[in-house]
Amino acid sequence: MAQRLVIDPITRIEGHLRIEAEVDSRNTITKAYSSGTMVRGIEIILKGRDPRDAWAFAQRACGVCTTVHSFASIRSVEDALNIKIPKAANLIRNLMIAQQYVHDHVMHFYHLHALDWVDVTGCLSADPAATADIQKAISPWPNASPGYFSDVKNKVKAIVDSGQLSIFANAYWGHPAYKLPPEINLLAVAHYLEALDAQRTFTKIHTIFGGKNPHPNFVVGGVPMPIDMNSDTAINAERLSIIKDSIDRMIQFVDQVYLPDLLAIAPYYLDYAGLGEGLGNFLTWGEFPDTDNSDTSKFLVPRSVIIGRDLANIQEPDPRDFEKMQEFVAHSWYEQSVGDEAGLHPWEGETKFNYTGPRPPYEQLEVEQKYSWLKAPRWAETPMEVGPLARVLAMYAKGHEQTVELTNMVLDALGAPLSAVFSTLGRTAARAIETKVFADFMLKTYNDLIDAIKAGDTDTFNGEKWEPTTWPAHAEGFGYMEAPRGALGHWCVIDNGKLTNYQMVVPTTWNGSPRDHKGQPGAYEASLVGTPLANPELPLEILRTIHSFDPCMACAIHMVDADGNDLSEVATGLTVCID
Amino acid sequence: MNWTAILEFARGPFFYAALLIFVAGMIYRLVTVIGLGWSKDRVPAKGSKAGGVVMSFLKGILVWPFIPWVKNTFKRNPLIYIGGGLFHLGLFVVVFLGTAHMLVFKSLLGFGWGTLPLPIVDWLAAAGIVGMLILLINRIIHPVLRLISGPAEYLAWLFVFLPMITGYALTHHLGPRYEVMYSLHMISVNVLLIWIPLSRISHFIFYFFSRAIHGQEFGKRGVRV
Amino acid sequence: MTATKQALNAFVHETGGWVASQLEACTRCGMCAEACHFYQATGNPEYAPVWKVELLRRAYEQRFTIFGAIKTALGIDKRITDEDLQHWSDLNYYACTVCNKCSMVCPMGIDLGSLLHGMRAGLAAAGMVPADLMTAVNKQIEEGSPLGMTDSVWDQRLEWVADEWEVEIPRDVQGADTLVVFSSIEVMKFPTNIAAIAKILNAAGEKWTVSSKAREVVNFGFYQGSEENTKLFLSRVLEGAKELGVKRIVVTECGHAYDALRWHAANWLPEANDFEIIHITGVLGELVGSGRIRLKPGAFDGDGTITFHDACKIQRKGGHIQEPRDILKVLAPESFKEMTPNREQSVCCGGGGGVIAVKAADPVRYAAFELKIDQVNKVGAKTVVMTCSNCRLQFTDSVDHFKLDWKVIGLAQMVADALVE
Amino acid sequence: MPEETIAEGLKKSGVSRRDFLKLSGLLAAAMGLTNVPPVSASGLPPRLGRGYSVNRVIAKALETRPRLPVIWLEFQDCAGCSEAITRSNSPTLVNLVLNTLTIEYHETLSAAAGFQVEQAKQDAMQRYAGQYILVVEGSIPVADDGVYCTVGGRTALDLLQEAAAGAAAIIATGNCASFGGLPKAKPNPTDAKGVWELITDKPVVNIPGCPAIPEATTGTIAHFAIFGTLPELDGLHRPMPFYGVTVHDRCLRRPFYEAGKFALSFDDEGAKKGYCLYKLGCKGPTTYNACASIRWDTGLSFPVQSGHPCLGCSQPDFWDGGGFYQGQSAPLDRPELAAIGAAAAAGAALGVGATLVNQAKKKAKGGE
Repeated sequence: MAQRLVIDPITRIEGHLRIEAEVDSRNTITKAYSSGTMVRGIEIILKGRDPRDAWAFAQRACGVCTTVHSFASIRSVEDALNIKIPKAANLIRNLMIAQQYVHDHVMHFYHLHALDWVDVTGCLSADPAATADIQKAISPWPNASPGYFSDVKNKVKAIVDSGQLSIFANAYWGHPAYKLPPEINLLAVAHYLEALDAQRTFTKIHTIFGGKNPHPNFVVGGVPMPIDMNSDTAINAERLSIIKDSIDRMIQFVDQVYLPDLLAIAPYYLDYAGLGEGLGNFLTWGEFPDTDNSDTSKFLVPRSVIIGRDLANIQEPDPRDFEKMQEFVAHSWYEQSVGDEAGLHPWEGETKFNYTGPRPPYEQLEVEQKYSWLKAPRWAETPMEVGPLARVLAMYAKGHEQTVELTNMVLDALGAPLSAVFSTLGRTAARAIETKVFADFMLKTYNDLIDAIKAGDTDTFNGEKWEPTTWPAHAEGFGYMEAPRGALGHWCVIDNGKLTNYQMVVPTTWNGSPRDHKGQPGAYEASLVGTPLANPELPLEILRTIHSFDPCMACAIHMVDADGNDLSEVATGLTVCID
Repeated sequence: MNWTAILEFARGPFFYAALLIFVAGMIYRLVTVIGLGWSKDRVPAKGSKAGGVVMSFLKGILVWPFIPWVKNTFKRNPLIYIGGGLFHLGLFVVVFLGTAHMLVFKSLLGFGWGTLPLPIVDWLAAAGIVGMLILLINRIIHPVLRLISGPAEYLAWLFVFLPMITGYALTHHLGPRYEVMYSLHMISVNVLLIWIPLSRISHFIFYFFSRAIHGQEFGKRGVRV
Repeated sequence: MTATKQALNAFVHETGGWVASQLEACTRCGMCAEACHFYQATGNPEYAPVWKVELLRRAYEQRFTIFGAIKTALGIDKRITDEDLQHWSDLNYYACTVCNKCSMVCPMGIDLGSLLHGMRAGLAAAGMVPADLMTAVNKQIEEGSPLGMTDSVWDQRLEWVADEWEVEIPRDVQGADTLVVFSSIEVMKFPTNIAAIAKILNAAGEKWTVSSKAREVVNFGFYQGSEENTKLFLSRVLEGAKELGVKRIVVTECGHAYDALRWHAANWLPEANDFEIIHITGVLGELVGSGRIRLKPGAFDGDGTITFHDACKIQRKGGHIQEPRDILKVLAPESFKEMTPNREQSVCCGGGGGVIAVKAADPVRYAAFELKIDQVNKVGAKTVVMTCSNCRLQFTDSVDHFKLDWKVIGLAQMVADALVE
Repeated sequence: MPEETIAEGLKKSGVSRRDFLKLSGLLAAAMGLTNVPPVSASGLPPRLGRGYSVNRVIAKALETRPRLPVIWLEFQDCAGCSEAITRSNSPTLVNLVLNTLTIEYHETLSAAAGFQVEQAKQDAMQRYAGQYILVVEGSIPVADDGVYCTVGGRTALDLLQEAAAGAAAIIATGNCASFGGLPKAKPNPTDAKGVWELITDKPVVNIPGCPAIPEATTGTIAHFAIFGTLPELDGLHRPMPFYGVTVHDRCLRRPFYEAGKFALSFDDEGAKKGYCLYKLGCKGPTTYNACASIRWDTGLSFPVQSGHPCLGCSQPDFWDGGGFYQGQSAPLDRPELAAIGAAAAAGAALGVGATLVNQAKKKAKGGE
């Protein structure tokens, strides 16, 4: 008899996501259901607002990928009102986006994902001198002395000895699926702590241009902060120097810590190069516009749709295509005026709550009916995976030189074929590859900005269409953003200066979507199917795959059998998710 | 209930309601006054009625307020001219050329205009307040004004004075916390808005009637206004 | 009907949008008081024009505004009583010449004169008019003239004037161009004026006449504030004019009569528009300006300073401001000097509006005249010229009262004296 | 078993006495005890530091108190406040988590998960009954029996009430937990509420902001850890050290406000010269927060410094506090033309009615 595992909460992006999975007698997952259990109705709240204000509301959809919704929002409004932003503003925005990637991915790798692979207590038997030798061999990173690693080891030991493990308590330590040698564990734990401190210095670009982080400030038509080399309250040489220093630190960390660590850890988990693939369909809206937001031909990350792993036939999706870009609510707690089976393009999208699930407290959802606050977005009625893997595939297929080189380098180092990227490990590697690409792009963008300033190109705001009196009576806009977690799109409709519809299709609605009108599962649901669990009471395998999508969540997994009884008292390995 | 909530109420629904009451009230006043009937003047004119109206407005708005001392009544009661002049000057400048108030109009009308630097507005606001105090003193000590002033006159004075003094305190961060003062300011503004159609403060609308009548009468008879 | 009710009826009738909008415009600033010669002379705050129209305002607010109705119902607003009417009757008939100076200083431009007239309408309807004034009104109704100028008296006086000054005064000439209507003040007290005007018109070759029917231009109904009586007296003049088929009516040196006939008659009696109505001052200006009569330049120079008194009804309310000055510049280029203030800003003589007809008002009337004395003394004039016989009556009476050594003279008389034949 | 004091805990985790005093100084600074200058963190022997005596008090407090238990719940949140905490500068999260606090439950921090973390929470609530700090992030939706936010099949309200029952104090971090925040913005589709609206029998400290300034959250927790009391609160339950004055009061652009010099548009001459952003909609004058004094990212900047008007994110209902680019003085609702028209029509209709009555009175001669 199939067991039903209930995993709740897994957050949406930052909040609350629930997964229910059916496991067969050989402990292999046969079906999985993904459900968002928290809703705020931001789309409803946005109706009737000033489009210029929308970014602030949308931004609060997520405090982790804190800029992405703002970008999608201002771009959708700029698209609707046909606003072109100045060159320098675009460069500044690209800097902010690139910083978001580096910050987010580093934190994800170390603080959300690493402990799926790294056994903290495993480092207690490590030899600090050997660890130092490994460090020196893989990277010029300065913290490489035996004494340093000895200190780290002692610190961990002190915590373990105190019996008060604090945030490290009760995890999967010692699980047989942990395969790293003690020295690599020690190396990773040391970098876990270093990354926690280093990430605080990775937000300076946001803080300088947006005033704070999380939730920096934006403005439709450009960026809020002016450039004036002779002002103490504008972008000047002092501010630029802080930015340059921050970029250098980020690049150094990626080059000397993140990438070497990935290459040091990955060889021990090559089995995950064949697990967790999921859909094989990928979507990107593209990112890093050159100067014109809408000229996709100059994007660094192309706008693309990949169907069935076919990298030879990549199409460019049109977000304005009413037939192909649709959201479905057949299994979502919403109702539509056109019936719940029909798909709606976001410009026509409706957000009307219709909760039909069990009254809380409940044990199980009615997965044959509606079971999630997430809608099910589909491209041409096909479910899509979005995220780093989609982006790296798009850049790789388009022949982006650095991406191709890095991908080949990683594959060579692991001795794996290209097909290995369609996997849990592939996602994790793709994240590291694009981090390196975007970190270098950040430096290039910084240099471009300096050149622009030298050339007198210092405008940061286009106010021609600022006043609502200059707007058309009716306008529709699409705003994109390749969020660290994947393709994000905002569709807005403006009538008489006010938003009359606003729909956000976010990466986690793609990846974490429930089934659609045809019963097709979303990416999470599909990727889990076929995953064997060594021990259902200690489902580390589920966490590794789910976290490879970077759902940005910490999950306490409640496992319940089909009768609703507790299967176990399991502490999952996912811990210390500072993010 | 906290002051932020009170402020939101005063700036939000209360202001909204006050504004609508003001609009409805003023329209009501206009309709009832006009509805009392206007008989046609069949008397042939000696001079130009239209010219008289134009002159009356030009003088009433652009000349007399700025050179009141040419009027022989100025000497007899300078306080009323000085107080009234300062008050109206301060009021107009603060209401129309003060940044904060321009932004109110901008949000209501959809367009804005340039404003004066804060220190200038500030001094004129102070002058306006002084003007109001002079007017009050004059009203109390002048025998005619004492005779013709009832509670309505003193209430009107108070309802105009409160927004001015709270506004002044607000910009100078005097007294209690900013949002408290801001709330009081907005409440007093709302009370004023509601009070205007109920009181003689509405004279700013009927001013245009009386000036026009005045100009027309004098123009008709060929007399300089 | 009680007096109060009759007054209220009249107030209600008077209060059109025209009156209401002006009552609404009042800020009660009290500035009008400073323009009022009676307030200036006495310091009595009740003489403030705004206070004189208080009952009209109260009636309007209580009748026509919700707030006023509520206040009255709650007892906050006082209802108008007979005592009030008596009190305001005193204020309006004793201490107001309806000179409209107050409207010149009102910052809102309120035409107080018309409001004050509205007050009189109410008081008249209530019968709250000073007895002296009522006697005159009744006399005018019955005898055709308030000064006892009956048909026969009129006949004799004109006869006498024609003889005395050897002028031809055409009477009841059918088809004449111009009907000249004298006031009984001139006929009875300033007959030289009649002779002077006759002389001038004859010299100009004007086809003019007087009418036995339209023999009295004075209109005590207008002083009283009674529309009915005003119309009655106006219609007598108009009928006379109609009978003779004249084209225009010339009002001689009488201020309020001119106001009533020129600026109000057409609104009550449409036939008034069949005639051109003009004041003798306008005619004089026309004749001198066009050269139809010629004057001896400087005829009045060398006899001390001459000044001109602007009458409220003829200059400020009648617009004949420039003509007297043009004439005086010919007659006395050296000795003519202006008082301050003058023209439309001039200070009232204090005797108009029927005040001079009310014995009880004498003290305030003389008090008000003291302002005029100051004005004239300031300019050092010994001769005061004017174009209104009512002003002239007030001047001659007060010159007597104050024992002044001034010469008071009508403009027409001066013109006649300086005629070059 | 006696509770381990913070000092003992620190010692075990390899923190030296000198580092410990250094930490005390940082805590003091974070708590707004401004008479403790940064020199106390300079590494001088403590007795030579100017903040010596205050440090001693704090150090003493840390030595004698057991580590403060904390339970952290997330409801309708965006994780922005948790995210912000990771950027806390003084004290840093690492310091707090490893040395000062014992975080018993945090969906994103706890190593333990699932049933075990639930059990850990239950255990902690019993073991530390009446002693633990409950930190709440995110608003609580109460519409439709709370179906809009469930964790493990239980509603947010259910979980909050359970955890609040034994809390010594409750800290609501961020505007959502404090005042309802974004979810409560009109039309408040899920009937979201702030904690203090739901829990009235316990002291609730609000640390609003979107997100809360991390030092305000950590500083408040540290205050309780050290002194065992909460800092003085304002009328909105906000701790005075961080919410005592407005952003406007401490703003670097304030002198230009006083001088009447304003930026009229982004990137205009005024903006470049650092003029006041009031005309661009800055809500600084009514916003109580420490943005302009503590600033963000180790004092690097804050929104107004970076050219954007203050959104007013530490005030209740700031989402509905007028457009973000509408002047602070602008009314919150602009009557639609239709509303103005309706008012005018109502006035006109009443006026016409009154006129009919008045005309009737005139015809009837209006007698008494």
